[in-house]
Amino acid sequence: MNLTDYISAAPEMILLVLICVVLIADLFIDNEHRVATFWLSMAALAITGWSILATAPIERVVVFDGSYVSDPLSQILKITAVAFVALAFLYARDYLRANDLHKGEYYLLGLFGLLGMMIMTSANSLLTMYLGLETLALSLYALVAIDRNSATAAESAMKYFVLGAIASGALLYGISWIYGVTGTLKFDEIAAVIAAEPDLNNLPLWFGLAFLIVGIAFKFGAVPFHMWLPDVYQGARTPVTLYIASAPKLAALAFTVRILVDGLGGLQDVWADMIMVVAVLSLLVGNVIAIAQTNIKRMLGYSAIAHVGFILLAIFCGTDKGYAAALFYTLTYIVATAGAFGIVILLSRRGYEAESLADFKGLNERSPWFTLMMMFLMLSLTGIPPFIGFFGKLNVIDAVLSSGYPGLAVLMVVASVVGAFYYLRVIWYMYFEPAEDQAVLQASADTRLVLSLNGVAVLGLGIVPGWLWALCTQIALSIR
Amino acid sequence: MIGLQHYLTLSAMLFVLSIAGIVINRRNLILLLMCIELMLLAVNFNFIAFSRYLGDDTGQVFVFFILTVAAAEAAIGLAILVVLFRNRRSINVQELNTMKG
Amino acid sequence: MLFHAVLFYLFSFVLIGAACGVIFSKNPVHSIMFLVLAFFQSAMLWLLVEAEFLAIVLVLVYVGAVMVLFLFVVMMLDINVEAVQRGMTRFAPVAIGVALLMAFELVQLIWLRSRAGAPPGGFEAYPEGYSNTKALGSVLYTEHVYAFEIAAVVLLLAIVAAITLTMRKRPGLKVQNIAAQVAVRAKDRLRVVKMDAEKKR
Amino acid sequence: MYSYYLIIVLAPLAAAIVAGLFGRQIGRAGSHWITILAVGLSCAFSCLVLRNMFWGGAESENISVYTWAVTDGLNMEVGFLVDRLTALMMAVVTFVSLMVHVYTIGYMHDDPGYQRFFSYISLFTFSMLMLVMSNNFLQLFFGWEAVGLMSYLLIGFWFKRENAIFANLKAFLVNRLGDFGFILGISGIVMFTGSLDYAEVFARADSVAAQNIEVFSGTPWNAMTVICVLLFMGAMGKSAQAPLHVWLPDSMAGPTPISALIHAATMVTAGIFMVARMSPLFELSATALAVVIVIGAITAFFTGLLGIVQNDIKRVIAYSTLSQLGYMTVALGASAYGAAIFHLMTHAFFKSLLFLAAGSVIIALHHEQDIRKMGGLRKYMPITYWTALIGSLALIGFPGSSGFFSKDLLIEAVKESHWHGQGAVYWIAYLSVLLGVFVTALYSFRMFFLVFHGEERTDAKTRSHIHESPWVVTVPLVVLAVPSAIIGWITVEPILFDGFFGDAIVVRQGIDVLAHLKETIWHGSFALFLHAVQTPVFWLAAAGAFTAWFLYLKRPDIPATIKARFSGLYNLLDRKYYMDDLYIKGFAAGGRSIGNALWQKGDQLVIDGIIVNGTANSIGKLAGVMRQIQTGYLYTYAFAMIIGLTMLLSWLIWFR
Amino acid sequence: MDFSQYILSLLIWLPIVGGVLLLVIGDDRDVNSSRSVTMRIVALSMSLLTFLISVALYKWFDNSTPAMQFVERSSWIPAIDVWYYLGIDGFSAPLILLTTFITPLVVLAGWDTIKIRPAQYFAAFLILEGLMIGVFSALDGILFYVFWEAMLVPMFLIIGVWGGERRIYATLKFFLYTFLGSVLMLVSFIYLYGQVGSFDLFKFMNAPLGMTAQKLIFIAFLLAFAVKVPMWPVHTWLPDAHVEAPTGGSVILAAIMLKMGGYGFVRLSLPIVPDGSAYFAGLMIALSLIAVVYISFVALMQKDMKKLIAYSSIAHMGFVTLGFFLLWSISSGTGAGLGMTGGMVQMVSHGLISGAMFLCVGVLYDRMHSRQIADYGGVANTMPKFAAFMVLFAMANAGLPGTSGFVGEFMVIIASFKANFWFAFCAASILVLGAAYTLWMIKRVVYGEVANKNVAALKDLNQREFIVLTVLAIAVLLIGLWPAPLVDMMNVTIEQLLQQVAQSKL
Repeated sequence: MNLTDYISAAPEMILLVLICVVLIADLFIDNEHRVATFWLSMAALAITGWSILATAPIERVVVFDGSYVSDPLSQILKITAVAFVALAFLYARDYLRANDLHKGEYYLLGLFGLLGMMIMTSANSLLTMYLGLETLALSLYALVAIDRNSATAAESAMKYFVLGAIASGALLYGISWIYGVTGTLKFDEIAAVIAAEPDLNNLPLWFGLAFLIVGIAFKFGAVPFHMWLPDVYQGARTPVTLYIASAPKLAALAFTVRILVDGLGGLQDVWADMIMVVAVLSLLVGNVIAIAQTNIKRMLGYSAIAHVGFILLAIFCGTDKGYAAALFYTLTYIVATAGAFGIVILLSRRGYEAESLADFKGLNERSPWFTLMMMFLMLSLTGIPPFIGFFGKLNVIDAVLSSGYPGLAVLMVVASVVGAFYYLRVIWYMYFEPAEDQAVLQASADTRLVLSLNGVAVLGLGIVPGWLWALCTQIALSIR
Repeated sequence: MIGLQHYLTLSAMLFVLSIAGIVINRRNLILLLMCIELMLLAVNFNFIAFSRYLGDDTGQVFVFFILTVAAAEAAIGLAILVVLFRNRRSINVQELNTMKG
Repeated sequence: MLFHAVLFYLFSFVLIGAACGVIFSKNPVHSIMFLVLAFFQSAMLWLLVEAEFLAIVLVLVYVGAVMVLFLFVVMMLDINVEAVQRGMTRFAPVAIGVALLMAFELVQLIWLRSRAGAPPGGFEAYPEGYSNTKALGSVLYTEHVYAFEIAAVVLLLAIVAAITLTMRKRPGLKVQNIAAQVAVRAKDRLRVVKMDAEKKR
Repeated sequence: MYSYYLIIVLAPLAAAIVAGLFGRQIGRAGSHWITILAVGLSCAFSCLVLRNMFWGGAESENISVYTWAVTDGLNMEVGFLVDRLTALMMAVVTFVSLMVHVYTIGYMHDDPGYQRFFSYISLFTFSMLMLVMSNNFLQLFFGWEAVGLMSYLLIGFWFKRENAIFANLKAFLVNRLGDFGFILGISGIVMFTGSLDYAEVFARADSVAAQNIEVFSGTPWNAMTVICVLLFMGAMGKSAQAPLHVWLPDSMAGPTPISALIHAATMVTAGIFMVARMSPLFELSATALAVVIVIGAITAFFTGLLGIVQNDIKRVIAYSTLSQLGYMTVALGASAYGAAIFHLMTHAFFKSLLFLAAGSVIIALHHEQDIRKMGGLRKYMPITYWTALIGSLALIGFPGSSGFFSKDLLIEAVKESHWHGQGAVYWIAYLSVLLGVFVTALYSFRMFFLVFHGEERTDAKTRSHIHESPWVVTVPLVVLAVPSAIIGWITVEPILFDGFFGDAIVVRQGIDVLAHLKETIWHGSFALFLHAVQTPVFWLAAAGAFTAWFLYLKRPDIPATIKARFSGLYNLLDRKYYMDDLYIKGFAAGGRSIGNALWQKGDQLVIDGIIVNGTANSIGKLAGVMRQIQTGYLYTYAFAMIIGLTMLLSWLIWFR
Repeated sequence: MDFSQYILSLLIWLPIVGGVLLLVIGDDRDVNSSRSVTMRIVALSMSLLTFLISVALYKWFDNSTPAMQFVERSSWIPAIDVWYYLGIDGFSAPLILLTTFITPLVVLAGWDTIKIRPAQYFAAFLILEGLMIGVFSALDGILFYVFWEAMLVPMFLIIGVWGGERRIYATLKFFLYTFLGSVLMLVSFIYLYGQVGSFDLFKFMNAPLGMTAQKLIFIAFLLAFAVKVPMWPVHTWLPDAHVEAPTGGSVILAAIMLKMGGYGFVRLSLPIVPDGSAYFAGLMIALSLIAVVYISFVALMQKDMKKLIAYSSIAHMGFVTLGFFLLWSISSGTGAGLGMTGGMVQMVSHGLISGAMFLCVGVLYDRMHSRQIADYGGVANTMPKFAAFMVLFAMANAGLPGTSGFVGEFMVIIASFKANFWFAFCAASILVLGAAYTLWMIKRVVYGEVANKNVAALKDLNQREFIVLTVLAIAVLLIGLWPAPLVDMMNVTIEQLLQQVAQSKL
């Protein structure tokens, strides 16, 4: 226990302190000036972000008796998570204000969730991981239910909660088996034990692994552990959905990489098969069911399931290329999905939740610019070049092919063609249908600006994807 | 001798029972929350058994944290339950299906 | 050691029975009571393996706090027991089948396919003068201090979340402001207005 | 001479463009003057070229104008091969064309599409010249198709008339059927010789004839035979040989001048010209020539029969044209290319004369074409009458007329031909051409008598307006009547027997029937004239003319009796051997129903319905079904997770 | 100024920038307001400027070398060795010229007939133009794919926003069909990348590949290109897309987008997987011939003019694939190159002719709002100028010598005769069938008595339409009468490709 321990973990601590500051400050802010909480939270995020950058280690640092790890992967995930939480806050602000939900708690719970994510990304033991996961999960449960007057929100929160609890029960059960077999909870030690005893009686370990995969798949929302996801995406208020849809995917990625690669890398041939099955199912089920959706949030939920299929397939490869692709894909996917939810938020007005796909009809007449942005986002999600989503898919397919699975690659691309239909349907509604509602979209200047940037980003990143790809590759090389 | 296997078996039975409880129950949500508690209890058994078997205290520390988290979880779960009940006047699992498809 | 075994089986059977009771009893209050029973049995079983600290914590924290919370909620919500008639889902048989399959697999794992060198015997006893509480305490604040801190965060989060979700200010609610009442002065209550005499039309 | 050739070809083109694009600006007179001047220029230069060839002893010239494209070693050029064959054709084409241009001024006088018409016929002249002057197959095909296009446009000139636009479509499509074979033939030539240029191709012809091609695997056919038959398919289309003759009678729906120009004198003889031009190839394949001769014979005789039952004045002449084209084809098949070309030339004169005369009658009767409603026109239209008589006499081969020389010698040539031995082919050919003479005389004079003699069946109102046509109509008649009458006398010897064509036409040694004739029966044109009465041809023609006189002037009631007695035969002829039905109800309707089946069943039902939309719909349905799994009930969700978990565990414990 | 080094980039990006500019200018509800007029003028001048630049490209293009010209190469995504790598040879140059030639005409054709959001309409076309030129000049697999796919988006919008009644069905079908086809190409690219470590097309061409790999890659390429061409039986998107698209959309679709497929075959399939191509050549020829014969029959029965032209496009594009895949059936001497030249010429010519035909139908549609043949009859009476153009283009479509339609067909038929008599037999059937469906339509639409009141009220071509059709007519005739300049552009490139293909990779 020494000072470096604390310096390494400074971002988490700083964030915790700032959360407390916001928490207390919020008590003294009355409803008219609630926006101060927003700015405070943003400031907290800024400081946290700065601290992450400031404490960025050159190499992997493990502190707190092996509980905490700080490495490039955690850095990138943390900084991105901070950015996306900030984005979510920004998009949420006007909406919350318009819908009488503008309470400090949204930001507070969001910050708590961020803390959970940061803990997860830096976890080096199953214990820390579990606690981080719970921190995140509990925040999310509460966030989903934050609109206390909404029956659907409460319903989805309840579903999320119960299923989440089952998943974490399964996860714990798996952890207990891993612990029982290897005698330790720390990833590097687990890896060492597995490496040291290649003929270790494997079945208990495998069973533990299977239970862990349930936890992972649940967190990602992969089939058949995905069922919470559409309901939660739909039931939660849109800013909450935005929050859930973006940053936690990063945490889930960290969760997966830490456990499966850092910890159980030695069992790759076992988990790869399981991950593959789950991923392929996600790909198919997500894309197919999404076609039948009429609610945009629910549709994006199923789309998320399909995209998770891609991420998991990248991880399935078990190569540096695969991890890099997974990271790249996750980063680029959440850019697009956050933007898409941002547009959904933009469309909503006081007392009117623009959730139905039909609400997008004739958007081009109302706001050509944001329609264009939405089209960019949808195309990016579809994987049409030159939007960034394409390069995500490109990398994943590259990884899968170079691991020698051409059949999977074909399956992936065919699934994306199926998936293209429902993204195109959004474009279709926006451009080809007449508007039913002529109201002009209203948003504050900063939201407009950021939303525009978000939309342009999927194009801009697509035009210059090289640096991001290089970064991801570099990070992937540092894993393990 | 009563040893690791016995405890593990007990834990497994509890675990399966709790899962079955969640799946087959369609009465009220509180029961689900209780099943979850039961499930965590099963996990705790596992940890304690392994901890004793390995002679390593970490497992018991883990149980300690699980208890903490479980308490927090229960609090939030019940809070959601209350919110749900206020909106719906019901906590019947059967009626919890406004979102589907 | 036979006594040990007898106790184990006794507690186990009660535990399993209580768990079944939790699941199958119609009245939620009964379920909670069964759950309390299950916790007590667990605590006993933990004591059998010399995990005293956790056994005590389980009773104190769980039975003392969490279960009571459950009870509160059940009472508060005043759930209509009769309204819930059919207790099982349609596919309960399948579900039970799946559960049994899983149980079978786990039992297979534990008894037949587990680590070859696992001694069939019981756990090694702790040495003389060993304090379970002390041992846990010593690692909790050193080795696991980070986790401990996070646990604190989780609890704080639980508070915030629970308050967020359940505390509501009703718009029409009238609340006494004691400080204001005490600090009030006469002139705040009574205002003397000077008026001109009323003019005649 | 190069610039002359260019002017010959381009002058009509330029005139056509001017008259076509700027017709409104230059007016009616402007457009006819410019086109007539251009064609006149062309004609003059063509005659000059011919004169140089004939008397000046000019050598044939093979000139490349420009390179169309070169790729993969295949040189595709546009160029002129001007030899005596070409020169003769050029002169005939431009001369007839010039006459028709002049005639058109009168005939189309009131038509709103006046300028367009002049533009078309001028453009046609250009196309025809490109065809005959070509020195390679590519340009030949260009001209071939271009005259087809002009034919299409001119038949459909009165595009409001349903029969006209039906006829032009039919003409184009039937021609295309022939071209289908033609282009395959050209492809075959390229395959075996690697060149499109006549000279090179002819130089390599022997090597081609030595090769085989397996169209059906296992049965090697002589390459030259295949190529020539395919090329001849083109000729069958263009020169309306059976069974591709069906378009020509219908094409009479177009204005009469073009019937004269295109469908009698020039375009339809392109096929004959082509085969003559390809004589170095055809000579190498006896089989191909046998095909040619048989097709020609069938056409010559059977289409002639049809002429007897027609009542439309132009259709009678059209069937006569078919029959005469058959004659030429027979001559080609007998390797008497010179005879064919000679007949082509005389036919061009007298047939265009007949058409123009018919046109003159038609104008006089205000576009009445039914010969049953004519009669006794002789006294109203003397010039027309006399010129028509000259034309008819030439057609039946009346001794001394141009037709006499060409037809008589043609028949002699067929008779003396040894190419095909004395088998069936020979007899079919010979009997056809011989009996054809009778038939020709019969229908020609039937028409002639019905139109100009006998009772006047025109109605009174029309009759009061009948008068001789204006000079622009009659002058061409007269000008054409002159060569129709006398050209045989001066040209028969040089063309047929003095080796006029030189290298242009190649006939294998030993089967050169014209050379044989020269040795056996040729003693000068006058001698031939004197011997005319000794030939069966004369008597058959006379019998035909007499029959016509008897049936249609003397006893006009008999034809009706015959018609009633032999109604089966009559119907067969009246329905043109049901060939039209075969094409329209068979091929056209068949094609449409195939199209419909492929479209409705193939495209819409199988590919689009089942495969494409079927997949899309089944994915949609699958989505509908799969979303049912998402019941909304918590226990289902949990159950899904448990099943997933159990599956993983089961796989691990038993399958791994 | 020597901008020849950047000419390709200029050609690609100038129209795209122009399109963005148009979006910035935006729409005005008043069609005659100064903003609308400015917008249109910008659109036209951008497309004309692009055309002028491409003329310079033609001037500088060196016919004598098979090497890539105007090469631009700079690193784009170094991590996976992707380059911004442009260059053209005899295959791409004519198609680029075709693209830049057609686009101004399309802009003109939509000048004032587009009433809904014209700025977006023109912007879509300009962006599309840039992307299409990109496809024709990209020499890097990813760059190629990026342009290839991105192209779908503007087209999707063009059909969807400005299309006819069933536009949504048509445009979705178009998009999904082509998307499905091309994703497998992407997989192949990535596989090849795995083999050579770069997306450079030339490295792909030099990659040693086993037979199985070649076959699979060929199938993947085939799907992508066959859908685009389109070949039977993956052609059914085309009639729908053509029919529902606005005139400009149909023109671009027929004139240029279909050429992508043919271009893909010569640029990718043949050189990268020569043995795979050889293995499937028979299949390709069979499919091409089915396209020619089967589709011609189908075209015969169409009641909708656009559909008829669409089917005729499929049949004519059959010649392209036929020409490209004949080379293995031709043992020696002239033929292989002829077929390939024929295919290339046919692409260019079909671009002009089908574009012109669609413009003609568009002219009618703008006046009558019907594409049904049955609604017309005797158009020549009221629109003589139009009728002249229509007949001219119909004749070109029927492959009349002297028009561009003949050149390619002629070469391909000659080459196919060399391969096999029956190939030529089926191919030459287009002479009859093509004339049948085209001229039958002409008969029913153009000729005859005035069919109804609407036809009687038709106005002849206005000046704008006249210019557009005249320009196309000149091009059609020019290529028909003197194809040498076009053919010369690609001769050496084709020779080189033939040598390349002749060397087995096994």
